[in-house]
Amino acid sequence: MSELNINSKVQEMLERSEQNAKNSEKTFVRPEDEVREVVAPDGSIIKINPLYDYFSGERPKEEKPKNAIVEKFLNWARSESIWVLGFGTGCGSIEIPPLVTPRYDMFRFGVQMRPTPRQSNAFIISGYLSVKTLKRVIRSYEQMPSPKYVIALGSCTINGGMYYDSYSTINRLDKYIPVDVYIAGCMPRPEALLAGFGKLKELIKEGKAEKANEYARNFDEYKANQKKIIKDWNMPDYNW
Amino acid sequence: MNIYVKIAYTFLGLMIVLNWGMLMRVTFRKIGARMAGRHGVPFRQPWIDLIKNIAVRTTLTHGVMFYLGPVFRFSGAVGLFLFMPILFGKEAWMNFSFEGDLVLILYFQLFGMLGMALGAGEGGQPHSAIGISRGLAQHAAVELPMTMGIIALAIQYQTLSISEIVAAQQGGFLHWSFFTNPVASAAIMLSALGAFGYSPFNLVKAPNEIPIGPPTEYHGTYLGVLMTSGNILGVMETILFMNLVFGGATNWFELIIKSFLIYFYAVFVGMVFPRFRIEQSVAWFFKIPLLLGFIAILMYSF
Amino acid sequence: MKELVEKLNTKYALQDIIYQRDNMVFATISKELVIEAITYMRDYEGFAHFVMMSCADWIEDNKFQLTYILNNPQQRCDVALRVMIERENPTMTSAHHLWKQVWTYQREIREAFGIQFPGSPRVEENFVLEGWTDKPHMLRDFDTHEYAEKTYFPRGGRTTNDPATYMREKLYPNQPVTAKKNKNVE
Amino acid sequence: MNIKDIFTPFTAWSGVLKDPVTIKNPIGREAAPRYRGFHDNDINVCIGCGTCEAICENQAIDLVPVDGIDTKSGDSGLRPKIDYGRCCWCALCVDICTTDSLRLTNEYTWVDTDADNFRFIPGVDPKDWYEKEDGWRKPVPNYNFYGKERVHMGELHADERSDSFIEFVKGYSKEQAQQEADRCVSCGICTATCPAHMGIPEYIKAVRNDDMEEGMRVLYETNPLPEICGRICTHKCEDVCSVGHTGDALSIRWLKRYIADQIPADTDKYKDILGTGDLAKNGKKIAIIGSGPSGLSAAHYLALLGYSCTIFEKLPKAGGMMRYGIPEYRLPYDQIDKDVDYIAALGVEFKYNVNIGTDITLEQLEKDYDAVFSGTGLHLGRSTRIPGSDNENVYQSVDLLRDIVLEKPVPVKERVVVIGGGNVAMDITRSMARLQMQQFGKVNVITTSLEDEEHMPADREEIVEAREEGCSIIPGYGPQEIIIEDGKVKGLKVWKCLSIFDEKGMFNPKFDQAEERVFEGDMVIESIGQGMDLSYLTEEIKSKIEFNNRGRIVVDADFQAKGLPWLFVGGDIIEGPDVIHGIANGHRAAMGIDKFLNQGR
Amino acid sequence: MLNNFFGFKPDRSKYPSVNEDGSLNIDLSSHQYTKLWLGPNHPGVTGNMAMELTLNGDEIVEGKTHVGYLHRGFEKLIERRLFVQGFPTSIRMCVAEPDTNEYLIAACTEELSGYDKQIPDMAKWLRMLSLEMARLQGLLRGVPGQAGTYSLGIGVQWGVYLRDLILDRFEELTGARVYHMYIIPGGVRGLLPEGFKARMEDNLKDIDDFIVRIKKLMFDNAIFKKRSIGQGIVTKEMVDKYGVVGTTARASGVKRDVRKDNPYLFYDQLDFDPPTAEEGDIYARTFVRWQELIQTVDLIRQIMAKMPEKGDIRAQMPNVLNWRIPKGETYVRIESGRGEYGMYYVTDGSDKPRRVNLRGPSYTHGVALLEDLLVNTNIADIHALMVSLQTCPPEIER
Repeated sequence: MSELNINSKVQEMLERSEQNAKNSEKTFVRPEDEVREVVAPDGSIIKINPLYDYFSGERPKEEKPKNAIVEKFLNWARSESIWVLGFGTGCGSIEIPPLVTPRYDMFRFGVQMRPTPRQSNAFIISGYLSVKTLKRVIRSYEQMPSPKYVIALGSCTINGGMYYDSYSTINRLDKYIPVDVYIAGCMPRPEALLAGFGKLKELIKEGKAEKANEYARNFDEYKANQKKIIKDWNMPDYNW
Repeated sequence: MNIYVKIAYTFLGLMIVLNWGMLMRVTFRKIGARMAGRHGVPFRQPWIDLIKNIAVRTTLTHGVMFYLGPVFRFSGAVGLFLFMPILFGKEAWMNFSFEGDLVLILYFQLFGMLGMALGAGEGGQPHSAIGISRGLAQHAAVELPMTMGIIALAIQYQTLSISEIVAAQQGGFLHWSFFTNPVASAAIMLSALGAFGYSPFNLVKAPNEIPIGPPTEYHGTYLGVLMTSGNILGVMETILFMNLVFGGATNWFELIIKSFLIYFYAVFVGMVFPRFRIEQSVAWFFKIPLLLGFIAILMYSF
Repeated sequence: MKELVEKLNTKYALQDIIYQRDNMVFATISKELVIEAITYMRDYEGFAHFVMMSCADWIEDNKFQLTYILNNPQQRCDVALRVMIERENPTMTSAHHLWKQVWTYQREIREAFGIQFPGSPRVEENFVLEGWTDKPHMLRDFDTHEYAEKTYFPRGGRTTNDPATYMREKLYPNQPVTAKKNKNVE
Repeated sequence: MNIKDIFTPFTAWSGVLKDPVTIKNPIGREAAPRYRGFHDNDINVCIGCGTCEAICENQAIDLVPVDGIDTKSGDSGLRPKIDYGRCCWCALCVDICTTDSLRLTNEYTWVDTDADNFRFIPGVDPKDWYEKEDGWRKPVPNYNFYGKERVHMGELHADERSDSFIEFVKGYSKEQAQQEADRCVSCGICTATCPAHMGIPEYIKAVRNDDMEEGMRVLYETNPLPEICGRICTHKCEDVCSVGHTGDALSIRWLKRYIADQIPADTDKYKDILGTGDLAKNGKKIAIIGSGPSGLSAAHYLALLGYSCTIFEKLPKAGGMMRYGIPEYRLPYDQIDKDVDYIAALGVEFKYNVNIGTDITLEQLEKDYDAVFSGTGLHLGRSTRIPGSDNENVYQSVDLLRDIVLEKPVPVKERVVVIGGGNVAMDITRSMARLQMQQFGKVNVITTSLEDEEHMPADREEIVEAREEGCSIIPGYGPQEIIIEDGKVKGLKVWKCLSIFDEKGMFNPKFDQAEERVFEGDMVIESIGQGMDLSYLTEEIKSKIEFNNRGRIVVDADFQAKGLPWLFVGGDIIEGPDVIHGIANGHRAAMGIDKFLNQGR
Repeated sequence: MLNNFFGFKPDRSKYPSVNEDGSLNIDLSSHQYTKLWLGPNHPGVTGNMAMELTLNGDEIVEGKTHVGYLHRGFEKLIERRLFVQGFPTSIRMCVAEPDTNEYLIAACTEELSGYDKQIPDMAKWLRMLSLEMARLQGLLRGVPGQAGTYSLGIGVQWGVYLRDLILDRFEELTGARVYHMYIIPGGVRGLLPEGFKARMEDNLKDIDDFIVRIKKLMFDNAIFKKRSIGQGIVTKEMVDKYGVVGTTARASGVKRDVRKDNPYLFYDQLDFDPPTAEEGDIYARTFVRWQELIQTVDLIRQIMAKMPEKGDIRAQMPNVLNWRIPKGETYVRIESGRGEYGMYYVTDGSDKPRRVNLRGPSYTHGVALLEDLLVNTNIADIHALMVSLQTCPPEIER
């Protein structure tokens, strides 16, 4: 049987992560995720790194808009069909139920909730993010297909808000993922949230909501910031 | 009829069915919203969602089967359409229905689900896997009583052709199988609840347990294809039941009314009932509709 | 209430008994006796409801104060037992066998204060934090503001002025004055 | 499971035909009238005290300078800038706002793509929600974050005090002082207005903490006469107190007195607390003319710096105007002695009954000492120069007050008219009332002033207390003539005063002749201001130094007389009349002397 | 019967076997078990919480909860804030029912500083009103939410709409929708606005109607009954063993209600009787909560009828910037919509607290009890179980 073919990029990262693991004093890799050698059915010994094997190893790609006229039409469609990921990351998520219920009814405006990041294109960061959640947020954000938008609610995402001095929550969201629209408030009322969706629609229609490409462009910078605070990076770098 | 004209008609029919499916679904979403006291999505929303999904830039795949999942489902839906007589007595809208199409239709009903099983499995998402295993389990439970009912009808009308079953029901609503063979109809219509995938039998896609189940990993164009085939399937299921139980349709207007009402029947039940757990729903299908199916077969076997 | 406290006092030598309310008493008990005392109270005095367990850091006395609050649902009274333990290598006997939820408290206290509870289930697992490398976060000498400033990129460009200092600089820059900053919040 | 359970849920379908309850146009919907939305600040009312910054738990508020708003006494010139990346809209800043200028409107929609925009100065940066009337304001009465009412200071009742010169203000007890100190919001606006720039919030904090020794240290940093100042200071700080904008100003003066009162009159104890036990001498000598506030203050700070000071005093005891101009019921002599004794204990030499110019000349002082500080004060009364004012029964209040202290016989008549509306006028009014009470058993003093009741320069409580003691204060009249019959004073003719200053702001009173009154009295006391006596300056010196258009010696920022580097001048003759100015001048002159003498090194 | 016939219940006595130290012997590589993470990005998990499940088919053999995704370190932050500053901070500890936190921090500081006797009556009535309104809005989400977990969404829609109406009343009274910041140490921050009672009464009438409708939709629903009866049973013995409180305890036949047992404010002047049930399953808990909803509506009516028209809203307290509380400690508990909700408060004589520790019902319900109840349930029932235990993660991790 031929040698198992590993993507050269993955191979490179695998080696680097092994190196990192050796160098850093405290690692947070769970025992079951550690790099280990297993015997393949044919008797050959292969090295597996579960963290990397779960996912493919590609950086996010910058995806340029197409032809201007087509893009304009598509942007209109995108703006009228905003699918929001149902991930309540902070207090602001308490204002989501009123939005999907009779009083405010955001379905009227083409805004719907989706349960999985793969099908969503808008991410509401509803307030503060603890580092533990941030890790999941980044993961979810990276799983969302481009073009994707981030709406940040409340003071906490702008400059730390009420938890500016907390050891557990981040201060500025834009250091970790690009943000399209900020809505002031602690927390913003549903009406303000709808106004935020209105603003997002405008941006999309104007073709200005291209933050997903910005993330791809400045990927290393964002990653460096993320790594600075997420010590337990128990998931791969590039999980595209 | 010329085969090219036939193909053109089929293609047109597919478009009509697709758009009718979207319109019907969005209408029911709006009815549901009304019940809750809100307006709900605009009528154009499904079309915009479809364009949006096609406009999604990132498409990533987990492998060949991941690609083929939606394709299988789409072919299942199209296959269902191809061999289903849509309007009775209009040659142009009989599609490719033939003697024995009933068997093929039953097969195509399962075809999409199997495709999804393969695709979702390759997606690697455990929720999809759970969803699809539930889906297959439930589908099996649905198919059994439904097949029983259909066999009873086949025995009653002594044919395996849908067109002939429809033809036998013409001449006033009292000739419908619904009235001529209420037990088999009941078996079919009760299991139809499961086929439509509304509550209480929507565990497959339960968004608040296993985030929408099999299609969890599907996005962009894949999702667009899934949505399209879902809409076609929805209409085709209603047309199947219409043809089997409610005497088919002779014109588009009749088809629209009947399919709407048949679909409404699923929504009517689904809106006010929570969903069954998978083993509960399987048990339910095995208890009531299966029993009715047996009785129906027994009634016509002797 | 009084009788009960006296009974406990003779049995377990309570100190610093404070009647916070008519039906709530705080008392200090020695580290060795506390598990025995709460077991006794649960089994014989009807204190069946374990309200909570908490820890406070008295860094100036070099002590941790562990507080066990028990409630008697029939008599509707509470007894809170304080235990003072050394701040150096703190260890406490686990009480997870008495109530099912106690291990959660112990797991949290171990993470937040670094107090060890040998034998408590899953006590070594992280409770709320993930990948935490600093000292236990609830200790008094852990400065959360400093940590946040250092770690989380606070948005720059902010300057503030103390009115008194600002007025001095503006109005009488060269005059001898007291120049102490007097702010309530640093 | 029964069959009913299958059909009952379908009743939910009955709602399908009802109209939706959705809000038709939710974006920008008006919030409740009390809603806590975005901030607005009335910047003309705001004084930039920074209480909002202090209470903000999120550090969302910065105080920043604003164009067009000047820093001045009672207004820091700063305005709150709010970071909406921090704010949690709790409105604690509104609830504590000392001037009620800050409020929240009920606007709540602010969507932006740039996170750096969420910072603004309410009331300054243009925002479209300022015109909204609704929003959160401080709740209805009985909702205060700090005490609005001053803790009442115990006083002797008017009946008890009106016939004696014993001190009638009792001073705070510990509880009262702490309660009063608790009202302080520690903004520090007052320190700029205080001429001595005392650390007012710091010593009030010491009162709260019941740490009198710390309080004393804070006091002595800028003010070596706390006992005196704590009683008779003109408390300009209280006029600008931020707490006073929507309530009673803090009794800063009484708190100062409270601190000083808690320390027993023991110079060793003082030295112990203030750490002035052994002061190294630097061998230089300073002469100080006059033992008033400025002289004592200069002596104190010079002594701390190691200079040997000698104070030359014309009168038999130290204190200057504080002793000889202020009646004992306001400032008991033993309290003056308490402060003076401590300064003397620092090694300052006092030479009493020495008259500069006659006993020793200024030139002599220049030769014997390294520098001279002159704080001779305003000891000459100023006359109204109205007809009849040259009568022998027309007196100057300064002279009478000095005579009372010197225990010289003071002429007391049954009916007295006092001209003047300042604190000195009140002093003489009340002193005469006491003397009348002692002599005749009844009070008949009429005091009149140009200014109307609201603009009288005297402290409110002085007027109120004077009235309690039976004096008639009739403000708003301008004296025209002292009516003299047979060489005896019969009364004072006055006209109603309409305005005091003209459009240009010059002193040019206008009267309503129609409203003429005559205040009957047997003696008239003029108390409209004091003048300085510079007779001790020789012509030679006078020729070297400069005088401004008001006849005052021109000094630089260090109170060094222009033209004569060795001569420093301060106190009432430069700025005043006011004890706290004197103290501040003395302090700064001391620093100036130090600078002057150390320039060579 | 048929379920047993088809053999859906696995025999847990055979696997997984239990190790000596009490842990389960689960070998993932045997492919007999699956590891499944539910959450935190999961619409079915209440709040932001994760569950690490070990599955055997659809059944859970071991469930571990993971919290901390909403951890903000409140208890640390409050140690850095003045007593009055602590109150806007504290209320965020539980977003579902923030007023209880406000009341607790106010009550603790008042008790320790000795001002608890001086709180004006009007303020106490208003506090009660806001606490009951908070309970009402919580129940309006919670009761239909139980059906929502089984995908019966209409009830949720009705409930959240009515909750919005209550939030409107909150907005009028307190100036905010969700984080009211109304109960301040010393009193409250405003009187009833004009016409409040009439508007409230209108909303209560709507809620009366809703109570009837939701009864027909949920409690007389065959499938809801089938799903919830006999699920997630908390027995009477478990109540003390796990520290179960509130409606969850009452649904297991243990009548415990702080409002009755240790009356605070003016609860002793109100006429009410906490509803109970014996079964202890999800249905019983939901049904008890539904009765509680009726009772809360009645309580609000009673409070509005009994409260005076006017009065002081705040006691004369020390300057908030300089407020110091002498050294002491206390534990104050109240009955929130979820049960006993307490705060342990330690002061050291400075102007900031030494230690604040919240004891929320979710802390026991959502970790220890939930983990044990999870065993042998179906994945489909996790969400229902969490909601029925009223798990609120922010209150667990704070």
